[in-house]
Amino acid sequence: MEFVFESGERRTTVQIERRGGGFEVRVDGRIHTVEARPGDDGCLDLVVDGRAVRAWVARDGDRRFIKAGPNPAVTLTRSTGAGERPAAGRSPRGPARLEAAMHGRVTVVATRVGARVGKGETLVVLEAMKMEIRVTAPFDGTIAAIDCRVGEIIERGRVLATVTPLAVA
Amino acid sequence: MEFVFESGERRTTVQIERRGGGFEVRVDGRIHTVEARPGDDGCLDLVVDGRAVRAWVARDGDRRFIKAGPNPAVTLTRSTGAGERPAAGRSPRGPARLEAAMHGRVTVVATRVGARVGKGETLVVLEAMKMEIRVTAPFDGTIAAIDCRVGEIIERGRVLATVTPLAVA
Amino acid sequence: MSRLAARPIRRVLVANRGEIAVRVMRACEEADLEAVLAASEIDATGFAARTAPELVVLGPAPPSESYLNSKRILAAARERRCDAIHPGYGFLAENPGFAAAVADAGLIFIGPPPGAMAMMGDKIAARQAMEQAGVPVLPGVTGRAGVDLAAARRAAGRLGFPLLIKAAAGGGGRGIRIVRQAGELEAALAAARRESEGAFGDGRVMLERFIEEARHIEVQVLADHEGNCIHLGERECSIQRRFQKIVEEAPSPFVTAALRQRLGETAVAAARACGYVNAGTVEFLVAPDGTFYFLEMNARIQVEHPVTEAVTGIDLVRAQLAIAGGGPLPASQDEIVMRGHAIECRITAEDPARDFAPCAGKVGQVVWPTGPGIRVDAGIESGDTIGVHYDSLIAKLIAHGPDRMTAVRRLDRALGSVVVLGVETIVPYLQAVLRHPLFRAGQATTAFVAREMAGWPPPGETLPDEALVAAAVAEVLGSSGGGPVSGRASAGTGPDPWDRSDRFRVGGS
Amino acid sequence: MSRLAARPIRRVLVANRGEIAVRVMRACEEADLEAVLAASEIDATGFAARTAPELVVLGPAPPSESYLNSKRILAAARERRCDAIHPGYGFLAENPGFAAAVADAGLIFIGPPPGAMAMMGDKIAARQAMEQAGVPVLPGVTGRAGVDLAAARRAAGRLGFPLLIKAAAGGGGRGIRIVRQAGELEAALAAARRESEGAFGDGRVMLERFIEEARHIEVQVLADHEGNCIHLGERECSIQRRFQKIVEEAPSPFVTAALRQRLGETAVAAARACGYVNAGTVEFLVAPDGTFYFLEMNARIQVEHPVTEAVTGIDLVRAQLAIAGGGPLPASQDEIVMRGHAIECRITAEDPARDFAPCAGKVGQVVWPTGPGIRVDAGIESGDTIGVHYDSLIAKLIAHGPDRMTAVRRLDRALGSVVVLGVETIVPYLQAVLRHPLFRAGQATTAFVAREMAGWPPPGETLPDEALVAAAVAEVLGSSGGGPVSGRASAGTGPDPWDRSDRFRVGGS
Repeated sequence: MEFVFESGERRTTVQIERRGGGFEVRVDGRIHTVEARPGDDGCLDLVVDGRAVRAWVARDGDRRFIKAGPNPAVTLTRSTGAGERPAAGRSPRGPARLEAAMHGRVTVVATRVGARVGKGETLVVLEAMKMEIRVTAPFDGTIAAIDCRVGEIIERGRVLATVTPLAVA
Repeated sequence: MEFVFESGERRTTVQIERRGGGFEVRVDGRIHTVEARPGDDGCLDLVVDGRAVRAWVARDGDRRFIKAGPNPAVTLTRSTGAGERPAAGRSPRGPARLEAAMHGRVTVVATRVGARVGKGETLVVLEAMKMEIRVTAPFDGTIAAIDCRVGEIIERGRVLATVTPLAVA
Repeated sequence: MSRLAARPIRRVLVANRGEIAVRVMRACEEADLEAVLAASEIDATGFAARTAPELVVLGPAPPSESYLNSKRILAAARERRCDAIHPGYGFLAENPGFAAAVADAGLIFIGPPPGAMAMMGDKIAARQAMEQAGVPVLPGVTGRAGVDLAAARRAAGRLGFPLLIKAAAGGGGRGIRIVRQAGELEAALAAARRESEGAFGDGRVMLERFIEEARHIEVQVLADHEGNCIHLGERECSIQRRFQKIVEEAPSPFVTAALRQRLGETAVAAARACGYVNAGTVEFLVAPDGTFYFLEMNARIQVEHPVTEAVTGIDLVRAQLAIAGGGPLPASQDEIVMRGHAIECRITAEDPARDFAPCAGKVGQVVWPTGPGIRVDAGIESGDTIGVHYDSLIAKLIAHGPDRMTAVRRLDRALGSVVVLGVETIVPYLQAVLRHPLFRAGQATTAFVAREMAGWPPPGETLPDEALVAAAVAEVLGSSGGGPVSGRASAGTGPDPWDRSDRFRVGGS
Repeated sequence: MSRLAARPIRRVLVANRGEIAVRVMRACEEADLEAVLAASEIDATGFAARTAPELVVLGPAPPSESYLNSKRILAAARERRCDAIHPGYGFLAENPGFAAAVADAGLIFIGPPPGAMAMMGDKIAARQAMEQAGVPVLPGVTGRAGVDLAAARRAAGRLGFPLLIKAAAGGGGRGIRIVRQAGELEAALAAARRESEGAFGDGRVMLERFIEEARHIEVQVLADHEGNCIHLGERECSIQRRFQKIVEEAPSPFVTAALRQRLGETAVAAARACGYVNAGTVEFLVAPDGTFYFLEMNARIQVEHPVTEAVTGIDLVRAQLAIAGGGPLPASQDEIVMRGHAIECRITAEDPARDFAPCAGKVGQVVWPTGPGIRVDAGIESGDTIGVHYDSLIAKLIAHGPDRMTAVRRLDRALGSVVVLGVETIVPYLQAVLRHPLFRAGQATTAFVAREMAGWPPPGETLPDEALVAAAVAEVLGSSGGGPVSGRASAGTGPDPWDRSDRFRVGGS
């Protein structure tokens, strides 16, 4: 089997096959012999190339929280494999769906459907734990949809608004 | 529903009924209103009479390891309810099945089937973690069965030997 | 007034949450005092509530209806027959009106007198009082009514650039702007005033010279009702992001014995100048040449108090309780000796890779580190929910060792063994700070984070193979039918009356 | 020889297991030394192995094939290019033959020279050497060949009763008998000789006066290769069951400053008399009137070393590494100051309600306590297996506070928050000790456990309602289909190639 995991700009393909009671895992051409013993509550005891490592894995949709041995915790996104997802602001060929970067409350909706907006203009403001996050237009465009309202509590990843680039509007 | 839990000499009956989203629990005539939220890995978050308590519960056969809030951990035996279990050494009316008091290795089997034994005589010796435990005859009797052999690793609770009292032999 | 306040305490209302509420309740137990935790509804089943000997619910989650609601807090104290209130830090801890209301209700406020608090809470008033007391302050301009554009331009001509604009009522890094050239002044002044007005309801700002490569060094003081005042040495807190401390240590690797004595004496003079009683902290900015300037006085127990406890052996929260009850200081100045080195990291639920965006949600497994010299003051445990109403601090990790390098290594290793499953934390970022050569050499200044950590995480950094192996194995095992992988997603398999995000919605809407 | 041994260390083989192996590996890391853990097969996937920077497998689980197998240990050290071996405590730590073999192999043994170890390991030889050095010993009889019945009867006539019979090669409480009247003498002597022969291969015993209500007080010493020797104050370890310590504290509530100084000077004299180098402990029996007698010297790091570390601020394992590498002592005698009070509890997997029968098996969730003044040195974590091959210590819990009562309360609360699911531990028993009025008053002697704790648990004691509520709720939720209740029983749902009890069977049969 093959899995693709993304972390920020980093994208890694991992191949894994069952071998005897364990696994053979390839990461960037490096081959690891792995025994695995699942525990409770996300705990996963591994022996990687003869070395005992306790790992924890938790899921949240596509996201994977991983803590393996003394290595820093990482959050990976399991890619569905069907090519790159278009990142907001990078490819203004189609409409951009602006997602909430954190769980929080909507304090400001500074635009309305149909409005013309300039790149960098604040569209929505989220607040959580004394912090504000401004959701801005990734390019010059038109507001195609607004999917939140002031006072609403939204989950991370929720789509807040959709912007259509001017070129295709 | 009703459950009977034993701890050493103590025996307690607990009645529990669902009430709304939670439970009503009676212990020795005291009534507790309980909300329960099961977590992972044996964790059980309770609100007992308005007070938040984190509990942990683990099972091992009939035994229950319980740690509730800051109270000392207790090990309970869930009684099957069909009356008292005959305790070895207390009622020499029937044969006594001698159980291993700990997980360990059998180092000595000092008797054989059919042998006459005196009360207090050592029948089997177990060893674990630098400690020895001697399993002795609970009364004068005859060895009806021996269910272990030297060198064997046995689990706690495993029957090691059965003694029949002289009176009924 | 202070004489009236000084009488033995029996029963303390702890009007705060998270790790500091747990810390104060433990100190009460150790001092043989009863403690009652006053919590918001959303916190009534959290970690602090579970450790509380007694609980009273203040109101819904928003601070205005709970931890900032002085009427409800006073009512709770009366209802539960408490004779004292500990405010922790944040919320109402430095609100002179609240401190006065507590005293008016016949209760003991475990903190300084309202007058000292009011003076130190107004940065302009504090600066003037300090100047009068001979405490050095930064070259700058101020005034009861704050600084307007004309005054700011005049000051800039006299002081030169860079300049710092600060809110008079400031705190938490809001209302602060650095101005590096004349063209930025007008916009920066307007922004600082607007932010200050919004955050504190007070748009007054002041201007000071901005010191490049300065150290943020603060001195812990303790003062009793009899007029005795001692200092407990310094803490260095130069590692800040957005003006909020994330790594703190005692002693400072920069401070010599001679400088320590001058800082300590100055801090005691500052505390005396405002009639301070109880535990407080005098913050200084120390220039590379060792000259130092009064910044402000924090009239509360501070987040970073454990590093001072580690090196002095003095329990500061216990001392707060004793002093508020009319008791003596825990030691004389001569008895205060610093032993070894201690460093604290604040573990917050924020994603350092996305501009420290706070991360809320239900956490899965939480495992804190153990071992020699390791202290963890935690505000959550496994399965708890991190909400959006309060700040993102979930635990403090403190390492104490015979020397600074041992403390650094202990802390780094301890950070590496922290498990908080289901939300991002700044742990990897903190490890990068601790491993930085400048930090290891004791040479990090307040410029460190902006200059040295801006590129974090390093773009070319690869993921550890072990993490990718674990991820792949979990996919394989998890896909074969409800396997071992758990966490947030597996927790809720239907409507759950206890789901805290539901509660949160009730409280938050 | 000691001059040859003193050269810088680069890479240490840690030939032990559990919490002490973890402790030593951490100290190596902090001293910037490489560490290689030498573990038995069964321990190769345990907690210590998971924290090890590098691992070498010694052999099957039985100690004779792993931790007691000096050939395999030396081969592992050579194979992994180590230049020093840390033996921890127990196993080969006090085996002079092993220490000599390490030196013969050109490696550094991190501990005392074999000669000092051999002298102190033989209680009869040690007693004679101490008498010559002017160190007070208990009135008693000894002799190179041990004491026979005739000599024992003569001694009893001279010393009176009660008497103590002790194995010359003793340790761990084996080969010890108290004799309260003449009629018991013959049987007790025979039993002690038999037990001693079986445990140590040496049936020689000695006789000493038995002191009623004595205190077990020991003094930590450090000696370097240059002939410098200091003491780090005392630990009281009077709380023992079956002659094994379970609660230890520093300082002793019984010891005055004057007595401390005399004990310390005597301990240093004892160490000097046998040419001691590195960390060691001189044990004394202290009578109610304050007279004290040499008991024995422990030529190793001790289980209870953390209480001394807490009050002195000295890292003893780090000092061991430094001294073995030819380095100086970490402090001079004048610099050793005790600050606050520290108490340690040994958490063992034993059932105190069933005569401390050891409990083996897979543990479920493990949660260690956190907070100010709390140190946990653990040997297991969640999901680990406690085997039957080694001793039952799973963790040490140490509380340090400004005063003894604070330390007692911290430790009691910390014990109350320990979670080790799936096996019994002595935690509830330890809490009962800490809550006993005699212990709280600092008046517990070596007679405490037998006299005050014999009836534990109190027969009339009821179970906490919360525990019964949790049990009932778990039954209801668990019976409705694979619910939330887990632990040992739920872990194995079929043959599992990784099952450690399988491994154990392979190793153990």
